[in-house]
Amino acid sequence: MATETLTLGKALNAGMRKALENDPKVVIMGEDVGKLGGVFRITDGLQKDFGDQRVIDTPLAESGIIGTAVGLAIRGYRPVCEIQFDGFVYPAYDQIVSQVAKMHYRSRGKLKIPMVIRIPFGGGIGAVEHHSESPEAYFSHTPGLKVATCANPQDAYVMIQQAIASDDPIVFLEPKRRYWEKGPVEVDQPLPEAYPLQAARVARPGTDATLIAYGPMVRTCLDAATAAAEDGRELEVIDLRTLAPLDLGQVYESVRRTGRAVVVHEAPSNIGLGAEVAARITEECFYSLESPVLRVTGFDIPYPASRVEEEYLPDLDRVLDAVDRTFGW
Amino acid sequence: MATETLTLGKALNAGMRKALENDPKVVIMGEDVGKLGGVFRITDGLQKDFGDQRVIDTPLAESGIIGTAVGLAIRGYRPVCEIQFDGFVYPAYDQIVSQVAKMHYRSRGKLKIPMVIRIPFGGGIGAVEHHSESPEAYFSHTPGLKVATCANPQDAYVMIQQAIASDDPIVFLEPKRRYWEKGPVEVDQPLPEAYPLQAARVARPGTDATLIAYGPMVRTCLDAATAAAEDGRELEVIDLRTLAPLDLGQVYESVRRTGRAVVVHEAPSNIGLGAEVAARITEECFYSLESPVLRVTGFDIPYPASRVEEEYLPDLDRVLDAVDRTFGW
Amino acid sequence: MAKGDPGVSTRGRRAVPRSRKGATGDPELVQLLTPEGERIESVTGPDGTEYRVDFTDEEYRSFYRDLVLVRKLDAEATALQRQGELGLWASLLGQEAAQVGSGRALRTQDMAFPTYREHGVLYCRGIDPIMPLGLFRGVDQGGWDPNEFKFNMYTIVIGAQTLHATGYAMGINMDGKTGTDEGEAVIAYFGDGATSQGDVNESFVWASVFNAPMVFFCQNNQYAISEPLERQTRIPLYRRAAGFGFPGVRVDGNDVLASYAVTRHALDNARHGQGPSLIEAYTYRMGAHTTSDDPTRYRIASEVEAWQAKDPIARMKAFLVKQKIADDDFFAEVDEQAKRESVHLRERVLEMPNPEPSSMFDHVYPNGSPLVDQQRAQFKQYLESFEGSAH
Amino acid sequence: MAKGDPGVSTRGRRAVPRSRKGATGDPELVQLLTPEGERIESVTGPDGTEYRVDFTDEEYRSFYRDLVLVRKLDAEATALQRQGELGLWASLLGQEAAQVGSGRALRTQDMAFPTYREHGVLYCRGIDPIMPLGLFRGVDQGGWDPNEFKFNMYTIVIGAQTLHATGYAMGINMDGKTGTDEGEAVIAYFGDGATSQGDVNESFVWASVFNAPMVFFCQNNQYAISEPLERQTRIPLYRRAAGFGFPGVRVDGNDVLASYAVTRHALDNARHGQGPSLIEAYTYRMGAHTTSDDPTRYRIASEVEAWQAKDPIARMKAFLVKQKIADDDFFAEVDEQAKRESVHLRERVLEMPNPEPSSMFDHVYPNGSPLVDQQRAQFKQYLESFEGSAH
Ligand SMILES: Cc1ncc(C[n+]2csc(CCOP(=O)(O)OP(=O)(O)O)c2C)c(N)n1
Ligand SMILES: Cc1ncc(C[n+]2csc(CCOP(=O)(O)OP(=O)(O)O)c2C)c(N)n1
Ligand SMILES: [Mg+2]
Ligand SMILES: [Mg+2]
Repeated sequence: MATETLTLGKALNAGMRKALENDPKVVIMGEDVGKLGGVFRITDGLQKDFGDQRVIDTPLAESGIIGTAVGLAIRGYRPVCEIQFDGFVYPAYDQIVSQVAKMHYRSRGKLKIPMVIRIPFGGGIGAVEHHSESPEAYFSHTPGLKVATCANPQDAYVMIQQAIASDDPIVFLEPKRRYWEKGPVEVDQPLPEAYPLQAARVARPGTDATLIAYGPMVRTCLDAATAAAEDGRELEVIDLRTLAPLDLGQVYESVRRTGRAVVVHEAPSNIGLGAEVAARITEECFYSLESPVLRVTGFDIPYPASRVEEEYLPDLDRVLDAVDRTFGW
Repeated sequence: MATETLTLGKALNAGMRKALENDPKVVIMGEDVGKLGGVFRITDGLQKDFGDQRVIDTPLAESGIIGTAVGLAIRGYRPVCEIQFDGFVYPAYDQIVSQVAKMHYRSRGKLKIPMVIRIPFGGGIGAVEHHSESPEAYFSHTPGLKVATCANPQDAYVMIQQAIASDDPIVFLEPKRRYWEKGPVEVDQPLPEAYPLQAARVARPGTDATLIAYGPMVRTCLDAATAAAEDGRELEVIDLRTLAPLDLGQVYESVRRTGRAVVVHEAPSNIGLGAEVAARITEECFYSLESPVLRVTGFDIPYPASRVEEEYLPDLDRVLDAVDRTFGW
Repeated sequence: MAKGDPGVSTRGRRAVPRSRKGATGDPELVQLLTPEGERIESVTGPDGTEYRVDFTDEEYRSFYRDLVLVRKLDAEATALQRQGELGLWASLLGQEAAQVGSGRALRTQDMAFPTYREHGVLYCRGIDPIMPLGLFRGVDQGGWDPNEFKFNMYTIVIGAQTLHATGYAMGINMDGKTGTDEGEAVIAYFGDGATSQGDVNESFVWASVFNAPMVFFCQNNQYAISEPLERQTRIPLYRRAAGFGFPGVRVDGNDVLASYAVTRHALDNARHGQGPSLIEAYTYRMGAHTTSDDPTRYRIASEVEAWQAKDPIARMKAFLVKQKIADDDFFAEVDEQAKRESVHLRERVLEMPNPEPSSMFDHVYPNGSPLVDQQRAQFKQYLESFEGSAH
Repeated sequence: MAKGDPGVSTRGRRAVPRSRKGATGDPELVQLLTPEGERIESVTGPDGTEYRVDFTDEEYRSFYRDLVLVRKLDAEATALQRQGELGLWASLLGQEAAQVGSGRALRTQDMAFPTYREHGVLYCRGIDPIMPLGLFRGVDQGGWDPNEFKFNMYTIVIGAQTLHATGYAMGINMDGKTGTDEGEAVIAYFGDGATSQGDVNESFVWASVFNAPMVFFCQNNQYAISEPLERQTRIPLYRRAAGFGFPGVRVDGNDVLASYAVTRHALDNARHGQGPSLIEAYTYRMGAHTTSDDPTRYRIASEVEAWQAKDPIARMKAFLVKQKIADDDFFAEVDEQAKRESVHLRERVLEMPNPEPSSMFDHVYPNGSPLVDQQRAQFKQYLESFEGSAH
């Protein structure tokens, strides 16, 4: 099998290219996805090679992007919509939660909306307001949507293809601060079955406590685990990958072994994914827990100005501090 | 003090009337709020008495309602916006989460947006799609917004006035299936200080387990407690009232006594308020808990057709079933 | 299956007694049949398009039949709601001509995107009128396949469907399915109130930029629930189109012939690659917004009476009578059929079963979800725990 | 404090050499100063409005000064970004005339709602150009009081501010503050791309229905990041207004005099109770969309060159020289001032302190929140736990 070293962004590009090649019904649409290749260049070169009927520069209107994509899906297309930044998905919120999420249900299964909504998400790139949001809880709380994210180039490459091949509407969150991180990608392995999307994976095995993360925070947790190992503490890191529906079997198994868990995400704490993961772990592993499940998250404030974002974002130290607290409970 | 018997809907009307009388900057705006008095008649008679500059029938566009209300707020008005039904707030989602929630922060406190966004929410009235949603988690997860709801006429009357008098932007969720429930209202008591909004209250004291609810589910939990009492089990019922920020002090106190807690809401379970309440209780009362905090909620499916909504909505039996399970853990 | 496709703009087969070139009293309004039942042979729209229709007697009668049938079925649904058999009903009363005219103008290959009120269009598409009643009864939320019927599910969120229609029409272009008589076109229905929504205006932008083969069909029934037209616009709505660079026309929405002619023309333009256009069907909602509404709170009886005089069915009947196209036997027979169909509808509504409670867990995702599966299983178990008990 | 208020449409004080009635080459474009620096005495807009300006020499020079200053300050900000002192910069290069013309047309009592690019308007309002730099440096997100400066915070979400502007203008009506020369008016800035957003079109609906005293000022700089105008519209943008029932006009956005005249006229109409209007300032974004952008990917050099020939400053300078309104000393002095101000700006940017980390917890709510307070306290405690450690 051919292995290439790609950045996460290039892996997404390669995955979409494959999808465009394999299925003539796949179309990519969004603001600046054509000649520019998107502001992050994730669609770079695709319009050139597949034409402007397959890779469509749209008017500047997010509700329009998602709403017309619904119409294209009704006609049998498989639209892959790019939202330029996390903070700009909200004009499309109504179309996403009231239409995309519900049409299959409304039609009692007669209609499928095989749409992927790609959103670069999260902070850490020094951007201005609205460019660093983590909206995953909004979408994950919405029945009818699936939500996925990737933490490394290999997953990016496979998961974007799976998402496009799946008949479920999928919000695909791309960890923008990791776009430039490189890793090995097996480029011509056969696509795993479209469903289930990649389940959670153990990113690093460990025995003393369980770190649960996804997207951009997986790297942070892996770094934390490396640092902890130097102090003789073995942390297991689990990358959730699919955020809705959550796949927590491995998490339960891990927590039953370790007795301690810390969930890490950038989004605000209050009613975030961490709350759900904590509540479910507690239900499932009640008698195994040595301490409550702790959360290390963004604060419950609007995403702050970039010069303080490093203090806002969970980092290695805050993760290890929480681990310490689980031991001191 | 004068006590009147009012429905919850009439109590809201009376509260808004007071607010319009007391502050010339208060304006009510929304679809059909004028002559019609709103589809639920909550603004009945207000346009007649205060004129169409104070009670404004707007074009049919929710983003427009909230967006222009932001502008009015910048000019010093205190807009009270009515969204006709829960399912129609999403076109305004961007204005709410990116503008209303953030302008105070963006201006470093120099600008206030004293806006109330009234939304009838929840199911149980036999309505068609989009008319029975429980969007509270979306707003409660959003820093910069406060979220409140009321469960009886007295609270409706006081809290709507508090919300209007507060400088914070507040999403005010009205339990539409309770609009017609009657109760005593002290109509001329002085308005408690605008902030804090009414904190959580013990709606019924008890000793054996704690039920935590808000809005429409408070009545359901009170009924469950009555039924449980017949079987010799005393359930404490706590009405949260303010959903963001959550006021859980009384909840912790209660759970420390009872050792068992069940959170009840109509919204889907996954990443709902119940997850947050459960996660926080577990953190705060870890060693007091006899069983994990359980949740009784709507299912993680789109709100179903009305002929099955009774099976979808938490009811007395499902609440008691969960209480039983906390005892059997 | 759409109803017959009589031609538009062909030579007249019946000499109509009153033949007048140009518009009626209102120069902005395309009309081919006056409220008194006088035929106008042809009329020139604001952009110079000449509209005329020439139907056989048979065809004229069938228009009348459809109008009567959709009104009667609608009345039956209202009655069913009053009797508690439906949770809600959004009546089309007064808007029959706009719906039958436009609905019959669709060709078989065309796709329609309705709101929640297009029961008349649905009927003209040849669809069983029982289809949308599940939604109003509360036993489902639509539940049909838009592609099977070339008729999207009802959309309740105001304006959302106009973007779906536009995307679908973009797909027609992408499939290369325009440019011939067999070309496809889309019609998007919406109300006067909907014209204020961002989505509707975005759909105008997109349709224009992508030259989407579609017709925006706005039934201006003068109200959005309680709000009169002036809460949405200060100029006639058809002129909105000019702001986006495509043609707009106002048609007498109580005139089934003009509604047909204008829609057919616009659809045919679209299918031939000439892009979108907007039709404002000027009409009136004679009844309440829905059965939950009380229009006496916001409009006066005299206004309703004035519109009563413009009734779409009365004028068609007057025309048929004056022209001796139909006699009393015919009218009686149509009434008879309407009655039969409405009784049949009622019978079937009463028989509509309630959904199996656990079916609410079905069709959340094409590929399913472990969370939903788990909740379904728990729910069944929970229900079983009551079996044998007094519950 | 706004700059001086020279009159519009008053009698000329200086006889301009070339005086021509009517439009320039492009009949849709209002122009009072050609790219070659020729003055056109007056020009008649599409709705018959006659636009003319008559300024003193002093005033003409001050326009030039503002143009040069805003360009220089903008260039300094771009340089600061290149050196890592700003995180991002959205340059106004090429759009100086549209911004200075419209910005100076505002009267003191008027309120402006900018996007993220209106540094020139801000300058003309008399606001210290340092004000928005905190946002681009990443030390704050605006942080000023819109009411203090009669200039709203920059808005990044495309189009959102047009609704805020409309609501504010509705408030002017509610306060009874129109109908006199002291009446208030609002200007809402947005780009060509923004015209596709639902919010912008909703603001057109609302402004029209409520007769809001406001001017929609669209800087059509031909691009929305990489997307050329035809991705947003197939007709000239100023015509959008007609679809909503208010006037629209296209002005040469590289002509500071015409930009002033058209804006002043529209604002004065608004303040006198004549409602909203739309101005399309036809211009060109000479630089990148922002410092993050690479325009070579989507546009060709020759296009940029063609617009170079229409430079707003060059034409003003040519006019001043030809008319002997200004001499080399003046131009040197202006350049000197520009340099001084930009150096001063730079110095102050470098001194801008990073925010105290725990200040991020401030101003989430006017009335505070126990949750935020708790997190602030925990955060401080956490930071303290490192004190003395190697961290
Ligand atoms: C986004 C949204 N907001 C509000 C509503 C509630 N609502 C239902 S129908 C209606 C009025 C629609 O008026 P119009 O577009 O003129 O259509 P009509 O009902 O008159 O046919 C409103 C406000 C809705 N369904 N969707
Ligand atoms: C709702 C939203 N979507 C996308 C963006 C990203 N974005 C920033 S500027 C821009 C282009 C704006 O074009 P235009 O309105 O013409 O203004 P210009 O930048 O040319 O002045 C885009 C797409 C945004 N800021 N907001
Ligand atoms: Mg209507
Ligand atoms: Mg632009």
